[in-house]
Amino acid sequence: MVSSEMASSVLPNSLSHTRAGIHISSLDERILKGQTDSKERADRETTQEYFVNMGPQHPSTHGVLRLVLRMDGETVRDVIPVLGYVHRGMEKKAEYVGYRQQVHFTDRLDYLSAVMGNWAMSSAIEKAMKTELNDRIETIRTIVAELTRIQSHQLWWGVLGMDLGAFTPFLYGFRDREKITAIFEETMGGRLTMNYIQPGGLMFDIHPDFVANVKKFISYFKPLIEEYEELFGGNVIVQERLKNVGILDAKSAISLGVTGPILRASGVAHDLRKLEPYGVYAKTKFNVPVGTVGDCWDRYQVRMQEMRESISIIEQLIDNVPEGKHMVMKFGAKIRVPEGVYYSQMETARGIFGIFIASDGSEKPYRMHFRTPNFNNLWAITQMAAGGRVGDLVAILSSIDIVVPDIDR
Amino acid sequence: MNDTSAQPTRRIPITGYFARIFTGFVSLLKGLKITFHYLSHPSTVVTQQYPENRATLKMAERLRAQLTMIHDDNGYHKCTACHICEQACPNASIHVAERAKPALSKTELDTFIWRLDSCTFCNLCVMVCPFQVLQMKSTFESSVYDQRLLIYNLSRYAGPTSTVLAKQADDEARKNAVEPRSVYDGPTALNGFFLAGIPKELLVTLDRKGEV
Amino acid sequence: MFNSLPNLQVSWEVISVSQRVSTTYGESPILAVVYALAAIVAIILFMSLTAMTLVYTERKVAAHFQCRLGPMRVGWHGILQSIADTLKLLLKEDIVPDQADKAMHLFAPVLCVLAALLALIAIPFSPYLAVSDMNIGVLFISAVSGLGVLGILLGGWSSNNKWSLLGAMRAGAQIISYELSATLSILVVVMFSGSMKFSEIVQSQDQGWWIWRAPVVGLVAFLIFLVASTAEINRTPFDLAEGESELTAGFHTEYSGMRFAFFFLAEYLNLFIVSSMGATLFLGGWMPLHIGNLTFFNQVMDLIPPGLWFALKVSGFIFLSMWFRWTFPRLRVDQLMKLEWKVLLPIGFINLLLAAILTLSGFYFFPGNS
Amino acid sequence: MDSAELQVVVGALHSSLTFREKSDRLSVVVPSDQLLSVAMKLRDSEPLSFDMLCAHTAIDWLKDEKIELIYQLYSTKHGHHLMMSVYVSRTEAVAVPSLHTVWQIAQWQEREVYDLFGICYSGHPDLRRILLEDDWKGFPLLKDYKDDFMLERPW
Repeated sequence: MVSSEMASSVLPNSLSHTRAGIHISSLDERILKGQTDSKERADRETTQEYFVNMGPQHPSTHGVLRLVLRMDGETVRDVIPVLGYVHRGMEKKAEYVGYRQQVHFTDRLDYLSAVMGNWAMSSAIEKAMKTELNDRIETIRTIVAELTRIQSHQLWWGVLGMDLGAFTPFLYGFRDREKITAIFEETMGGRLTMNYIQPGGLMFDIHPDFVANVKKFISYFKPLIEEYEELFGGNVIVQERLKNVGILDAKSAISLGVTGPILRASGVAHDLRKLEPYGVYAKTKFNVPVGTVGDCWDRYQVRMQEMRESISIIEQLIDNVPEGKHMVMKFGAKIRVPEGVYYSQMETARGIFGIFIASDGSEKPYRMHFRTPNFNNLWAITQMAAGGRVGDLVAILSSIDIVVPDIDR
Repeated sequence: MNDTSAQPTRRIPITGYFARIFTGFVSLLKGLKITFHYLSHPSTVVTQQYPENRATLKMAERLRAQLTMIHDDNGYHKCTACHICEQACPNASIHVAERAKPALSKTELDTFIWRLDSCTFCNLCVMVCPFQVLQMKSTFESSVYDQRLLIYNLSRYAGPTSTVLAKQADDEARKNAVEPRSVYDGPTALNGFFLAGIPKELLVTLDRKGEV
Repeated sequence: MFNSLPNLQVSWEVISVSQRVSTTYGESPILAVVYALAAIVAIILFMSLTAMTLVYTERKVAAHFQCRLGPMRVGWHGILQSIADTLKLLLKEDIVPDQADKAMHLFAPVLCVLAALLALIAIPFSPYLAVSDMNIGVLFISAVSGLGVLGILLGGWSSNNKWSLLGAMRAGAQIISYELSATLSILVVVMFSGSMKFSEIVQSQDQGWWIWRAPVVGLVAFLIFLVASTAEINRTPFDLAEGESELTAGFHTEYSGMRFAFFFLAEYLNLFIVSSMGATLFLGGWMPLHIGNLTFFNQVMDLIPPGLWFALKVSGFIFLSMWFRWTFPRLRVDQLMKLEWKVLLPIGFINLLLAAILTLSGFYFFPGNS
Repeated sequence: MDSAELQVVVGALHSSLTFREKSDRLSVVVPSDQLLSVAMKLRDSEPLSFDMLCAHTAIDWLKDEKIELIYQLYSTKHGHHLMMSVYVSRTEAVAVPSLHTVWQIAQWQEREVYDLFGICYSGHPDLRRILLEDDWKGFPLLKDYKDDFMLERPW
């Protein structure tokens, strides 16, 4: 490995202008060591590669993510993600507050699957304390989690459209997501960050209109998925843009620790809802959609199919929500997790959200680590985007469906 | 490491040059049909004209947009300044300033300071309150031009302190002094400069935030 | 009852402003100057009004495609929104990047507008309303609208921004490529009508528009022209030069204030010019809808004034363009080139060949009359 | 494979491995000099095949003067989990072998641990700060970390 200082002295000035150190690609390295063949060197001499900053202010980096691109004309040779623009020190903060206060931090990691984050944190605490929950709590949690998954995928669908240059899907996606946010607002009192699922149960019981509204939403949204497919998925331009773009094979996907729809699109049927069922997933019937090639089109298909599966899960559960209390733990009571280390995982809309707790038996965790799905998923882009065009890079980034605060924590 | 040759790629079936052009064309027409449907049906418009529709705008009952303290019709609240909400708050957005109540040798609530600027509306303060004095309301129009205006006093002035009361001539005069002068109408902004009763640690944060 | 209508066969005598100037010059030079000045003022007024209307229309149409309302605040249903926006853009600070090539950076948007303005000269709005009716009108518009790409290239290059440069290079490659297809499809009409003069092209469609009168080849040429012209004016699905999700704003990333407004103006003027080209060549321009020798039908159609016909056709064309923009995603840069060189150009060539055969053999609707 | 069976198989990998109690899953403690070889075996041996590194983090045990590195392993083939920990001294600078050759994602997860705990990984190709600024002083997740921006909670 060549150090960046050495590289900047050898390579043209344009290489050294990015503040963060530059990850030298294998070609550069071999050129520096004189190991290239004549063809490669000729390529290098005739075209000048350049670096360009995509972000932190860029419309399609979905927030303040910065990608340093090494480009050759329109072709992207290398992608170097630079993180930390929304690093808020969540893990440090978590050491200073009690367990109940941790839950609302998870809202602010992956804010598009906020409820699932709440659930992951609550269930991590519940598992550590060995709290038993009743069926009502579990059923409601499952329903709202699936609703969250749908709204997250709706947003992703819209944003994918916008990233590919079609603005209309973006607004259709938001329009339909609004229906779910309205349901959430009614029951949970929040639209984006709800802090709804609490250790030991739920913040509130469901609103009396909840069941009716969810049913109304399902009958509204079911035909719209087909419309989504017709407007966008069936469009020849979209197919051309997504097929065979950003291929990630199963082996490197696993090695890169990629989870969620991206891993499934690469052909690994890995879904915690099926493999290690939590909530009432064990009682429901659903399929895990799996891709074959692992390109953007597979990721598109997997997510669209997941929306349909989520609807089917909700349909199975919504008619018979069991009776019971919505909270089995006393709210005012301090939570003390027994001494030890605990790791618990949950399948959010973007992949596995893991929570690691190291407890010393006090009211506050000794160490709390959030294993966020987007952190691992993002790095897959370094493998997927190399060799594509800028347009491909945008499509790939969109098909990964990143949420930047979840990466930076 | 990045060997793409072994990966399966999606083969686009070559069903003929013109057939592909034709199917592509049809798929485009389908999309055009959908967008035209929405253009030709103005009833599908979902935009709400916000400031104009204020009169008819219904917010969800449970929407958490503003923390308030429940006061009864006479303007009294039940807060005992027990600090439980303050400790439950994850972001130190609540500060309960208390004062001595020598007549009962206890303390009582002086000012209930709530900082909207750092509040995350997690509802924990409401849930932990043993006397159910706090409440989240759906009044969401709290935007202001200055961040310092987002510091609120939730509690209504509850009359003079007991030391002042002790100086009153008789019970009748005391009763009159205690009676609230107006009905409670929600949190009042502290306007930034009223910072008495806020401990030094919080003032440090305020100063830093106040640079805006 | 209708039989008693007087014979409304209009002679369609074409007089352009430049003709008027030259004919009146001998008699009264003052009148000629007045005519010329009026034309200049009218064109400038027309230019700004068209662009503003188009921006407003685009926003409204886009909004309703997307289940929104669009501008609603300035004036009734936001009708004055464009004026407010123009004022805002004019009053905004004109920022020139420190490292930019200043002269070029300032000149580029002017060049874009200039190209669009020049093209407006040749457009026949109605038999009596065209600035100039030159005998190479079609060629003139093709040539002049090609100048616009120079402005885009200059703007992108002089901004000294990599995204701008990428956008400009894309625009250059794209416009030059698609110019070919557009010209090939225009040639079909030129061949059928036997002239490059707009008035003659329009008058040749007296018996019917070329889009249906030339069997199949007319329609194919129209479709190719539709695609190629959309690409030429950088609109979705071919807005790679701008490509806001890829290149932030492409060639005009570094422009603000009035110079940005100039690019904006040029974009919408180009939309208008391309639409009027399409309407004139394929849909008969100001010529009412005539079908061969159906005299009665033709007479009824003649009741609608030719200027209105032209406006209707152009609006239809513009609406189509907006409809595309708010439905389709953007192509990738290599797919864009593939579409041109592998699909449109071969089809265009074959189409031109067929059209030549049809013209020579006279195998099209109502051949005797044009 | 349940936890007890897994313990037998993992324990057979190397004699120096110990198992930790007070954990919700099987948790093996590996000496830092054996880390790379044990990790390779964990990934490659057929009954284990831990092919995914779910999470990598660290705990600063201030009282014991140790930092514990934690690797959460998962096998997509068999569906079992393993927690692997390595203790390194808090005071002396000891380099831990980088595991990016075993699991690619380790490269970035190690960067994060380096950023927040200051652990140096030997053989890491690109050990830079990842979340914090390049010129940040100190390693914030250490228990004795202090800086001017930190506020004490009022209670």
